[in-house]
Amino acid sequence: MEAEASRFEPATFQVNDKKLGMWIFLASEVMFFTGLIGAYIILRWGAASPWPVPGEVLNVPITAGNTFILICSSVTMVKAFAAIEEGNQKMLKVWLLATAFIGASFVGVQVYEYTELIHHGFLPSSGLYGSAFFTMTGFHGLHVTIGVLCILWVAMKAFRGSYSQADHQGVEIIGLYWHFVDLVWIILFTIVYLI
Amino acid sequence: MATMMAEPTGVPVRVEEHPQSFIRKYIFSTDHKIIGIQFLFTCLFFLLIGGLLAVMLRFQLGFPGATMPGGSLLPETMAPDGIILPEFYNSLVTMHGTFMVFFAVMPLLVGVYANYLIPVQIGTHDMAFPRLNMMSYWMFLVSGLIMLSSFWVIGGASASGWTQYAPLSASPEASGVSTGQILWIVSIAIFAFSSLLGSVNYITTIINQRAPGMTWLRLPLVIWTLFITAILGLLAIPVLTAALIMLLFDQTIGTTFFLPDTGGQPLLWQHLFWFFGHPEVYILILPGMGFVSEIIANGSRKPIFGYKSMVYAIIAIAGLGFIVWGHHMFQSGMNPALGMSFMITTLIIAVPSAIKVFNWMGTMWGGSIRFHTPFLFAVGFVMLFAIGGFSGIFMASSPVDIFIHDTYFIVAHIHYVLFGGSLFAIFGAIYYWFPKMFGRMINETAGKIHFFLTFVLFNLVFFPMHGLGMAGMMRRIYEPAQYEHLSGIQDTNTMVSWAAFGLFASGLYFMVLFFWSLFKGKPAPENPWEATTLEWTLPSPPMHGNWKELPTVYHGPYEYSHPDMEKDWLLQNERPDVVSPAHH
Amino acid sequence: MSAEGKKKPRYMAVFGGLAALTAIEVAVAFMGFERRATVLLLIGLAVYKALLVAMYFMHLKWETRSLKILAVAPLLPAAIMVIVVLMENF
Amino acid sequence: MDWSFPINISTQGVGIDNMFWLIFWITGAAFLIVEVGVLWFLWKYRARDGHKARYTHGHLGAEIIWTTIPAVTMVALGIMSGQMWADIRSPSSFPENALTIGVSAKQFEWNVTYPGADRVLGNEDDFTIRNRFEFPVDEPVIVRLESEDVIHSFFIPEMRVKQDAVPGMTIPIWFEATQTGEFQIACAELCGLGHYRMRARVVVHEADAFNRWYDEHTGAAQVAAAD
Ligand code: HEA
Ligand code: HEA
Ligand code: CUA
Ligand SMILES: [Cu+2]
Repeated sequence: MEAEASRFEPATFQVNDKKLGMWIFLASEVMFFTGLIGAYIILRWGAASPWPVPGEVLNVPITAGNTFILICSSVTMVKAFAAIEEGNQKMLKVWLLATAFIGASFVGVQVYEYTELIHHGFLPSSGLYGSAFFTMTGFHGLHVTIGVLCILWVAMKAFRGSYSQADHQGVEIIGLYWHFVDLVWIILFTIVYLI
Repeated sequence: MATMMAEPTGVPVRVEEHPQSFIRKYIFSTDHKIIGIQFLFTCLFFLLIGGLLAVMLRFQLGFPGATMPGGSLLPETMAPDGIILPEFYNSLVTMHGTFMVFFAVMPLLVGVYANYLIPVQIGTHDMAFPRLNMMSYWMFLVSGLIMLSSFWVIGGASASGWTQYAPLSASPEASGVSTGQILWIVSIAIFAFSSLLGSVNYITTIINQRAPGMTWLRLPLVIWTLFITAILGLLAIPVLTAALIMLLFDQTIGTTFFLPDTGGQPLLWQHLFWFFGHPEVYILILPGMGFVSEIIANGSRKPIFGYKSMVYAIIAIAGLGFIVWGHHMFQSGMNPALGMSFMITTLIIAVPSAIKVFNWMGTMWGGSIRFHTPFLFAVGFVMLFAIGGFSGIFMASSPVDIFIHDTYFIVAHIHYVLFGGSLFAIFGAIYYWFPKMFGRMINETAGKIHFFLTFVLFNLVFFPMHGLGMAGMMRRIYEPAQYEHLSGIQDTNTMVSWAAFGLFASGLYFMVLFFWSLFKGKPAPENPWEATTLEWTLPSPPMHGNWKELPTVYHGPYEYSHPDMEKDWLLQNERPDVVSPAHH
Repeated sequence: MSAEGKKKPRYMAVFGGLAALTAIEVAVAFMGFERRATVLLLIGLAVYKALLVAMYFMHLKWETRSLKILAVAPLLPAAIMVIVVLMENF
Repeated sequence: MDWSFPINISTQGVGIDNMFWLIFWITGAAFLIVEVGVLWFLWKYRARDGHKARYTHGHLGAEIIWTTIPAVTMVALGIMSGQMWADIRSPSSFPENALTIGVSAKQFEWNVTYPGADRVLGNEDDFTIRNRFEFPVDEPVIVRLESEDVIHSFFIPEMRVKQDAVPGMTIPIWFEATQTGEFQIACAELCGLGHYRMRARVVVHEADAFNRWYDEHTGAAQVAAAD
């Protein structure tokens, strides 16, 4: 990575390897979620029998709260990034830990939601809606979980003092991933819970 | 000669000089060249497996119900007394397609050559993410071994075709395979992740790590094809992953995405699969086209004809590749109106393909052709890929496809494009870059024998399949002769099978030649083919880190027979005025 | 890529916007508007929220044009896939 | 050795076969250009002493020619094929009042349901025969394809008919035979263990013979009563 400052030609994107790599990875994530969400749209559109009303099956208020939680975690993440941009090591650590904690709470609420639903007899095997609901939100939850682990890893490195005002790509790219996962949730929440 | 050109570029050297342990150097290596070589050996092993499966299924087709020599070594559940069972035949077809597509040809093109060639052709020290690269290899190996192991689980390996059409693939009751089916899905999901890591790496590296002066329109065509291929993989493969997850859940936890009883749509699987599948077949041909462009320019001693239109054609093929997937579904019950649009887009793909074929011919025109082994394979590619492309036109016309869909006409097409195309390109690439990779030459005469054997036997195996398809012989049929309309084809099938055994034997001959050359071949010079791209400025094999000082690039990739020069090739980091200023 | 010359984004304002929009969404969903209007409105709101996240939190607003293109490019094949398959049911 | 189409006994098959041969001649011409061209160049431009390759990066005119000719050919082919496709498959191409027969596939047999005396499919007097599909010559027939388990494909080579039978869907196709005789349905989509032997008898009758056969199955008495 030291080398790239002096490369003169490849100016196409003007971003470093890691950040470019993350954006490219996110492009593939878009296609992955398109596969899942697209399948949901297609199945629902083509369904012969009436589709269950989400509000009657799912607990929308709790999830709306959970959506709010995830948005909060995006803010704390971006705050962490803003902190290290100003060289503020202390706030970097605080905001990172806050993000990991809030992210973990999101997963916690989701687990609670799942247990409740399963308790009420709504399962992955409960027809197309159950299939799609658990697959989509489950894989989103998996992404959040991985994100939390990565943020903890970044936080650990922050405690070791690995980041500085000049060099904090690690914070930036985990942030990109985290916001992307948030973004997917925004779409999922609308499509799965509200429409 | 490279030193003549050296200009201070101010790039810090990243070459690691300190000695590494054997394990770090050859097993858990992060050096792109070692990883490429690891891929090469693994893929050739899987190619051998795929070939072995083909030979077994050809045995059944050539000699239905006969005892297969050595077949008694197989377990009762596959071939009691050496006689292949119908359920085992289905597994053979499925796993043959799977191994060839996912574990032999695709990683041979991308895993081996993207890894090996990208850094040395664009002029950098290594991949952007060497550790991800290593992970990509190990995940690939694991996925391949999982796939292989599925032969030995209860119920045997997956038997629903490499296309895994649901609901057959989603319900163990229907296919009789459960564990093997799950292993298939898991294995391909891991494979998909491995190739995702690869794609991210290749794209980033090509965008960000090009040597000074290596502008987009100076990139060797191999790099262009690998770049576009990586993009195709990046966008197409995740859709397969998503579909695989749904299929896995249908199998295991009771979801019903593809099961019609509760409203699931079997055709949804086909749409998702082919949305991936058609870009996938272009993943399987584009890098081959890159190798061929490279080798044909080299053999003809001419700049590639129409470099820019070659680049546009690559991009056009890839772009169109995303909107033609429905041509696999003309007879699937898909809305006929969609069939119409898919037919038009499919036919249009012939246009950029035509550009490529005719530009290769244009490159040979007026050349001064040297018939080295890689060049022979490249010419073989052009001749055979064209035939495969032509049969594609028949199938693209949806009314004609009504009859030939799911017949051996398709099987002929598959093999003309994938073997006559991709695999010939791969053989060409192996011969061409072997000296660079291993520092030894492959004997030219021995290589040419391999070429002629393969070329002749290939056509004997696969050309008659067009005829079998026209006669109406269906794919994936264990015992065709029981149909009235197929009563007359056994002779052809037997002949094809003999030729297929010969083709496999020519593969074994290549294997011997390969290993013999690895240890006993003549030592290779730096630039044995007198080629022009950057890797030929490096020693054979190149050292760890490739360059002490990065090269500077002055012009396009194929400056052969420059009129101002005595020698007929000009490396990308040479300037004609510096090399031979006083020629006039 | 450090913050030279770029105005500091007002993250808290964006946050407020996102939270408010979420509340509006839930309200819209349960208002009992005409079905089609509800769906269109909800999709519009979701897209707007997604844009906010991408533009401000992911800093797309301050990136080069080519990176912006890279970020939206996959939406094209994604849209093609979903729309074409939806046409099955017409 | 049998390397060509089986006989064609359907009206649609004529167009399909002609289209095949049309593409055969077009691609055949392209085949000759490519293969002969390559071999000729290999001979003509083989390396010889004192001969240097021509230094050229391309020729725009030539490239335009070999882009437009295939483009025009392909669009023409697309329009012709599209027309034919619509004539075979589009909903508006289906003949009215045609005899409608239900075919339901399952591992590994074909169940053929005839509409009974009233010639309307989907009511009481329908009757089903396993692995036997009989219909009259010179009269359009509509087949409503269904499947009970996995995907199968309804293939009668001599009729140039092939259509997947998908569980959960009812897919109509139509065709008209021009010749009587006995043929076979073959299953053309991998459907499991018995895929290779999933076949059924097809009998194309003269109109009278078909009616006689049909009456036998519906019970001639019933028919007489209706008269
Ligand atoms: C490397 C892989 C590869 C490549 C490159 C292609 C290339 C093409 N394929 Fe193929 N295809 C497969 C691999 C590939 N295919 C596989 C594996 C399957 C089977 C999957 C399965 O079911 O298991 C398949 C199946 C398949 C089908 C489905 C058939 C069916 O199941 O009924 C169709 C239908 O349209 C098709 C069409 C085409 C076309 C039009 C091209 C075009 O891109 C070809 C274009 C090239 C040329 C036309 C030649 C060069 C052009 C000229 C020299 C110019 C002059 C030409 C003319 C005037 C015609 N392919
Ligand atoms: C790249 C792809 C590829 C390749 C190379 C091949 C190679 C061969 N294929 Fe196949 N084939 C497919 C892809 C491929 N195939 C696919 C996708 C299908 C569809 C599957 C499905 O329907 O689901 C198919 C289906 C298929 C069928 C149809 C089966 C059926 O429908 O019932 C048949 C039948 O003859 C067949 C035969 C053969 C034969 C005889 C070879 C021979 O060419 C094999 C010759 C042997 C070799 C090429 C290996 C030689 C070994 C080496 C070179 C090793 C060297 C090793 C070292 C140096 C270490 N193949
Ligand atoms: Cu039924 Cu194959
Ligand atoms: Cu295709």
